[in-house]
Amino acid sequence: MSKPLLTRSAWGAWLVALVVLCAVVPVLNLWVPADSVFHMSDFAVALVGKIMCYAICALAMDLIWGYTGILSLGHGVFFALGGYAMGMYLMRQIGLDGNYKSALPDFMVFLDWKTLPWHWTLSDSFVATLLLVVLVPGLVALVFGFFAFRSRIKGVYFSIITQAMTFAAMLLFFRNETGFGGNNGFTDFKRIVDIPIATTSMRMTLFVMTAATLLSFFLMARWLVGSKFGRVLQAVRDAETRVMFSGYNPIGYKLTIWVISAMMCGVAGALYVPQVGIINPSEMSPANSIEIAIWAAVGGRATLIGPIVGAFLVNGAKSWLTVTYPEFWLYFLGALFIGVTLFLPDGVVGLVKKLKGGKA
Amino acid sequence: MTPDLLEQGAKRVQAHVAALEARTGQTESGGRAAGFSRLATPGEVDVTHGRILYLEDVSVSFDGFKAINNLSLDIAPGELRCIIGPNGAGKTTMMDIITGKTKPNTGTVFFGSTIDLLRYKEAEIAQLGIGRKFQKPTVFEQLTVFENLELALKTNKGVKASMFFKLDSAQRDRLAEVLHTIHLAESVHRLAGNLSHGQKQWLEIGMLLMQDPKLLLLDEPVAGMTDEETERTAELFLSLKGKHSLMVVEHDMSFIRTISDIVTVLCEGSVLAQGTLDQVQADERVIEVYLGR
Amino acid sequence: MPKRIIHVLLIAMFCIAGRAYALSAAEAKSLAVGEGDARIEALRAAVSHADAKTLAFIQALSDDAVKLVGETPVLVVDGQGQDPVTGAPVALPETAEDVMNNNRMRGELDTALAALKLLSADAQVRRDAVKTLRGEVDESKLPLIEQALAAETVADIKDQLGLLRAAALLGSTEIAKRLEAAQALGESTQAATKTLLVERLQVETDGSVKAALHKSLSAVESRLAWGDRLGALFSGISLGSILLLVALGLAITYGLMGVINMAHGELMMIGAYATYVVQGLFQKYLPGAFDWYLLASVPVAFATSALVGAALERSVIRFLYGRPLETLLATWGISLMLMQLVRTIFGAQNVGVENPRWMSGGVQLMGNLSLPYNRLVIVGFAIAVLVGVWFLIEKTRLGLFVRGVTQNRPIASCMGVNTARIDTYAFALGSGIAGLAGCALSQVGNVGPDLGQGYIVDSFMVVVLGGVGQLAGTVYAAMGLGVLNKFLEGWTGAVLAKIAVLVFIIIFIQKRPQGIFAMKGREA
Amino acid sequence: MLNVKNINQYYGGSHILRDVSVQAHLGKVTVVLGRNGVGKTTLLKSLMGLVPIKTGTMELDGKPIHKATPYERARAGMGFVPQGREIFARLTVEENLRMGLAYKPAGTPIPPELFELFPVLQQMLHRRGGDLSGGQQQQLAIARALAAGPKLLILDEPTEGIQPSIIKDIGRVIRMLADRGTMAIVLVEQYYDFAQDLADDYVVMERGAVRASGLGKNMAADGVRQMVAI
Amino acid sequence: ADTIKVGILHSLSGTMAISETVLKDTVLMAIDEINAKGGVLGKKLEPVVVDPASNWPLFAEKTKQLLTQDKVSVIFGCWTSVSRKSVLPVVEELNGLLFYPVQYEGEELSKNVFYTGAAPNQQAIPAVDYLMSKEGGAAKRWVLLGTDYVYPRTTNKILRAYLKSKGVKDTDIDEKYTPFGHSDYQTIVADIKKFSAGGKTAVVSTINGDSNVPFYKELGNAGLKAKDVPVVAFSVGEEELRGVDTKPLVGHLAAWNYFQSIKNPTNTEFIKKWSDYAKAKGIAGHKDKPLTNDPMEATYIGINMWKQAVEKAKSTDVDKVIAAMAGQTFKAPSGIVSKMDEKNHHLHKSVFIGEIKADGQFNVVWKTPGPVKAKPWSPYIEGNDVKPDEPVKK
Ligand SMILES: Nc1ncnc2c1ncn2[C@@H]1O[C@H](COP(=O)(O)OP(=O)(O)OP(=O)(O)O)[C@@H](O)[C@H]1O
Ligand SMILES: Nc1ncnc2c1ncn2[C@@H]1O[C@H](COP(=O)(O)OP(=O)(O)OP(=O)(O)O)[C@@H](O)[C@H]1O
Ligand SMILES: NC(N)=O
Ligand SMILES: [Mg+2]
Ligand SMILES: [Mg+2]
Repeated sequence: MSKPLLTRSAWGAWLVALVVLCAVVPVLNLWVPADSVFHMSDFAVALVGKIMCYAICALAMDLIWGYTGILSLGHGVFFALGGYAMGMYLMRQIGLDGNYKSALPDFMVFLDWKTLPWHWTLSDSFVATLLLVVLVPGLVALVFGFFAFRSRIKGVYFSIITQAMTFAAMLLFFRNETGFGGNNGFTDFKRIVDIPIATTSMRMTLFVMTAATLLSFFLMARWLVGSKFGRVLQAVRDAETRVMFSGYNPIGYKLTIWVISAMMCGVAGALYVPQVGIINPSEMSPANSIEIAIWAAVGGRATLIGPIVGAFLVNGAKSWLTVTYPEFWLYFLGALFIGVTLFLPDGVVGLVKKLKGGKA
Repeated sequence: MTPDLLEQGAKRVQAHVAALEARTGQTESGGRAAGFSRLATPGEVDVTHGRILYLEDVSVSFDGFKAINNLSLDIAPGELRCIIGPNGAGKTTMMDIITGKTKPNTGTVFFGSTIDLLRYKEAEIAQLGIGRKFQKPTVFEQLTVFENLELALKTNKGVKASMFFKLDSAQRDRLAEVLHTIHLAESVHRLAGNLSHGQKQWLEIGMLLMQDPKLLLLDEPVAGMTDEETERTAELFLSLKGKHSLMVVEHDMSFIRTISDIVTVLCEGSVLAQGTLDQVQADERVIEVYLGR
Repeated sequence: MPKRIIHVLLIAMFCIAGRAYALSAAEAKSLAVGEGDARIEALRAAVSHADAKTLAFIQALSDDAVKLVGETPVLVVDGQGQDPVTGAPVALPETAEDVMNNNRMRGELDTALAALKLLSADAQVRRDAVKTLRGEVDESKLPLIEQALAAETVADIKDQLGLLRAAALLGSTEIAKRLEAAQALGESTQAATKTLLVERLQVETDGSVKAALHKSLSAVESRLAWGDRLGALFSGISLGSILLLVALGLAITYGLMGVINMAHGELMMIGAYATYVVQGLFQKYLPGAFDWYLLASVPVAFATSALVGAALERSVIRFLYGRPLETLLATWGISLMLMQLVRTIFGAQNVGVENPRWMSGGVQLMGNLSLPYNRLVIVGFAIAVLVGVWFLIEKTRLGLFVRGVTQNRPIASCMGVNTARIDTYAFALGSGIAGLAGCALSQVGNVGPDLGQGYIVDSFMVVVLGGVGQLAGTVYAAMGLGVLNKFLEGWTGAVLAKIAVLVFIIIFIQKRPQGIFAMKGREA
Repeated sequence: MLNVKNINQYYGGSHILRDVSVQAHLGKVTVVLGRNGVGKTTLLKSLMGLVPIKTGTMELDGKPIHKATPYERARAGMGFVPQGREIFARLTVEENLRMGLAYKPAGTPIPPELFELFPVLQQMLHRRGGDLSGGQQQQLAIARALAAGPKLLILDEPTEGIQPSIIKDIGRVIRMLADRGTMAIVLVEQYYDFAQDLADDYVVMERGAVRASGLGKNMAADGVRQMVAI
Repeated sequence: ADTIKVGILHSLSGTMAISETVLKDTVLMAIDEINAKGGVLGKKLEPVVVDPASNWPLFAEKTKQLLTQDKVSVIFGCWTSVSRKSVLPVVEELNGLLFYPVQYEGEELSKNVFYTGAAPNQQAIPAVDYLMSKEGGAAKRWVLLGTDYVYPRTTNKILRAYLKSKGVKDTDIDEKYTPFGHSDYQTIVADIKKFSAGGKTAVVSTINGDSNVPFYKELGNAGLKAKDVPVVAFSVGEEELRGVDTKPLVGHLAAWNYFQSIKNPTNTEFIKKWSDYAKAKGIAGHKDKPLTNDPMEATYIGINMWKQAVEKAKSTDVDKVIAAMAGQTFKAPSGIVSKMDEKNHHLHKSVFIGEIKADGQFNVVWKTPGPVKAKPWSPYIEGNDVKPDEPVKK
């Protein structure tokens, strides 16, 4: 009865997405002349790149919320931790090119710091940074999740303590003493692996990497939820006691998916920061974490593809409406959320399925 | 060092080892390594004392209300034990205690003679080989019947194992067999949430069968079943008897009659009477509190 | 304002009448125009021989009721110009400028007035005057203080005057007087005394006086420390009562009904804006009763938010029962829209809501512990709302139905309960209470479109920490967090205190995974 | 009294009730039998208006009720004991009973005979419903439905999980209530002997349709026991 | 194109909307005014309004969009420093032009940005000087109170160094921070009260927008009078006081480069223009009670100077406009002829100290004798002495 990872047509769609994102977009952006209708502007590339990072978060949220039934209001923190890990590296890459021509990041100089604080030790190594990007969110999630799941904290109690964590983390990072640049965070990046960052080709490289990451995370998630592991997760969501009495230790399962989900967000954050050029504690604001859940809900929970669609839909709408209706866009966005819940209980993807099902 | 010195040393060592060996053979446990009891093999239930489940002086109270009161009870391997008793006697609570859902205030609960159940958590207890059917049927509503059974299947239940799990053909056969037993072969791809009450009861029993536990705790398994299905359940339980130990809580006396050897009557948290069904049915106190006239 | 002038005149008649000097035009000018130093010198000189007119003029200066026409000061009485010396009416041209009094000048004016008021016939005026003079005295005021001390009959004022005298003597050139003063000041309960003693200590040369100063200082300090502790406790309770108010409505909409109501904050905001609107109406139509606008706005805030809540329930929420996570999404949308709606109607900026006069000031419990009326009122209000909610939920049929319906909607309906109506009532009630919270918040904080955003996280924390659906838990959680926060804040500063409280919540939930008042029992 | 004609009901796409017609009369117990999953519960839920029916009519005392909401039906005099007890877990026993009186005027006392019937409820009056044992909850559910004195009492497997002596009591109560002649009773039951003892009329369902119906006293003769077996 | 596009990048939603919305309207008003006089270089200005929604990365994204999609010639925008920091790399990379109208902490100088708000030496230091003077109350002890973010931290760092240079001991300085959105100032105010028992104390407040109302309400509650413990604020203007009952606050201070209450013909005209505009456009809040404030003035100066520079350069080309900006002058509503520094992209500004009046306006009690040149690199921060006073090529 084992299901294939993807059906044939889904593989087809996946491949098309891969080709479009990793080959067509670069061509349209880099080689099609700017005045051609087929040209894809840098701005559009940056926008799509950013939204793909969000989509990774939404996908991660789907694993933990959609499939396991654990609503995290703390995914923004994992995202930001990944982002900060990358940001520290990017700050170090500025080298002596900062305002103060110091090896220390500028904000440290003007706050009178004389040496790098201990937690910056590994930040000059790219390899270490790549590790930190997954390990730091992973470790935070592991410790937090271990205690929470062990204490059988469930439902909204879990959601609320993740929110408390989020809020505490945000305040902590706001403090200048914490050593992450306070509320300004990190900006003005110059290089990544010694290659200038503000070039079209570097941007495209980041874009393609993000696309590849999103698509492979999608496959990984498919595989996870398609395995018995995934079914245990859904069983945990439905009847955790029964899971225990069937001989599974739910803690291990919850913890595993929780950590995986956190790490995915960390990776998303790390890809996000060089593309948008700033990371600061407002990424950890409770509202941001809630938004991730909203993308997942809009697209359709427990569908994997839904949250990705949701991330694109909501953020696309936001980007578009803040320009076309700067004073009214919140009405549209609010109406979208209400409309989706009232009329599309299974999200946008649910609607598509229904329409398809109706025809068949 | 000279060769003879070496030799002397070797002899000393030999003597020492021999002395040690001689001593270990004289322990109370008949020469087994540990001096106090038999070697406990993890995951193995030691039933050499003839008891698979053993409760002694267990009490539990909720906000001052004694739901279980100095309860002592034991069950032999392969036995099918029926438990009856008035509503609120503490039958479900007793199962809660055995399966780790409720921690008693006092008392001891042993699985076999070596496993102190009070030290384990629910999932561990289940893996030790105790399966349970709840009074209110609990199945995974958002999963299909097939998936419900697959999850219950006795196998390595670790995270990694689950990720890479594939049904082998023996397991597949077993699954088909159970599906047949519980009459849900036609509903195999329906969501469990959409089953009727009785169907859920069956599915839950099926999950227990898949789990293949040493001891099955069944809380009102035939509630809401037709008489005919009740009979089939009785057959099923009788066929399990011997290979498994069963503890069945029921209020359906005809069902109890079909399956029972020994019946234990629980009342106000402790054992009121015990014996064959006829014996307990004749007991005035049982008639008074439970059967009615 | 005129009342005060009359009052001053009375004082003047009683006490200072008969002094020979009268206010001259030159004097008036020197008081009103020129460099600060010169004006202050003129003021000090004037105090020593003030007559009724001088006093009235000083009072007018302090009340900003003097304008300059060119270089000539003119009294403004009921919008009309008046010559300060002759009392004759004078023209008040458009171009007349205000006399500029900065803080320093205002302080001097107040001190001067207070010194003169020490001799008032009204004990309360004298008491206030002594209060004003605390920390402002020097030897130049000594004669006045001694005169007042000699005439004083009311015990507490006399004690205070004694301390005032001691304070004035502390700068004396005679060691004996300083010693006496230093000893006397040990009795004080005022923070201002501490300042005095500290300042004196820095310049004091005499050993024995120094020792006395030290002794008095530590006596005063230990007295003050108690005030500080109680003050921190009160701030904690006050913060707790605010947390309670913001959480109570949520305890219904979320705790009982299970709606993850992200628009809760916006319902509070609506209550606050309703208060603002009522304030505006009073300003416009009932200026005489302005001080009572807040009482009127309590029911209005409740009704407005309750109506909005009812409308939301009827149009959106009711389709989402049993799908709590969907309510999160929909109410988030509602919250965005409500905020923007308020921006569209009232503008993006904050609006001003004033404290009514009876809510300003406070009761002085100790020298350094005064409990502001507006905080006290809010504590009382929170208790009243709590009792009301408790009664409604636990003791009335409506409450029973609400609890029944929220637990099992279809079955409640089979019992004959009109569940749709109960749902609407319950949600409206929760929303209305949010409105009440908004009304209270308007008295201590911002009223702006994102008023609610600042409280939404806190209110959920309180409800959840208390145990969802547990009213008593909500109370404990609110008070506990309030007091904990305030004690930590005194110790670690606001930022770390907030972080510590959040960490505390995380750890606490580990110990009690269902909140303080965990739903005990098997079906938890 | 109750007249149900040709109702059809669907869950999503699946046709559950097919042209079901049932009657119940004052003073009579109508027993509905059938194997698991044939649609008995669904039928009762349709009667209460908890699930919508697609076609068909229902009349209570000659008035159509199939368009009424559940609470209107309750107010019209229908009392319901659902399968699986469905008591209000976080309300006390007393409050559960008071919910049963919801449409009576405020202050209506809980009928004392309920406590005579189910003494355990008196003992546990202030305990939370969810903490009761399964059988105690079932008793509570029955008492709750009786509290308001309905004209039509609908019971879905009321003996499930109840100790024999109380089953006997419940049987007596049902008989007594019916014999008073002021109440019609619809009883879904798996416990055949219990059902046969009580039945004035019977209905056997199979796959969502009525397979047979008749007088209770003819049940044995009609071979109803065989019908509910395979 | 037949129009010149002007980007407006102010938050219209989210936490900063409270402050920023009015700046959007100020730009729109100025654009109307310029267009009414025939536009610039014979072309009308066309505003492109976007809402970065108080979301810092969105500021960068919108900037990119304005510059590359809409191809605006100039952007007026940002309030918080972090939004500016977010935008900075984008305007530098795409060689855009940003006018930033808010007082800030300095420590920055970009070729592509013109800073029309105050640097610390144009606001903070004069304010402290005043409070130390006899007229200001001769404060000896200092509470530096701010919201925990970079602007207050940096400003306080500068102030601490400055106070030290004036002989103030560390024990006489109490630095305190509150989290963003902090709304309960009971403890802080009690602490200030306690601290002030140790000698004449002044409070320097860099509390951010939204927290000011609860802070001032608490001050009023606690009966801390301005004559005892004056509070001087750098982020509280007419707009912020709109939400406060000012009666208990009379005498507390603010330091700005502009107050609505300043009397001169230019300001009278400016206020009238704004009132008329607010009424005509029905701007909520302002149509009933029009208020002007320092960032509005800075915005207004900025757009007018930009217009003059474009006309001087006869082009909207960014480099040419930047060059033409040097030394631009404009008759500012504050009453001076404001000059853009030849080199450092900051305005020369007069500093005013105002005391709060009962009507929510400010009473100017002190001002600098003339315009002060900005020092974006504060000399009180180590290493800044060697910084060039002009943008360096990157
Ligand atoms: N968490 C609890 N809080 C309070 N009382 C409880 C709790 N759990 C069980 N009880 C009480 O303990 C007693 C025993 O309950 P239990 O469910 O074990 O009975 P039972 O024998 O299974 O009855 P039944 O046959 O009706 O299922 C009952 O009176 C019940 O009300
Ligand atoms: N919510 C639902 N959605 C879809 N199908 C359902 C739903 N509820 C019940 N069913 C199906 O409808 C059929 C009838 O169910 P119902 O509960 O009425 O059976 P029943 O006769 O009461 O059985 P039992 O004796 O087991 O209680 C069953 O096949 C069941 O699987
Ligand atoms: N630059 C400011 N005030 O944040
Ligand atoms: Mg039981
Ligand atoms: Mg049924």
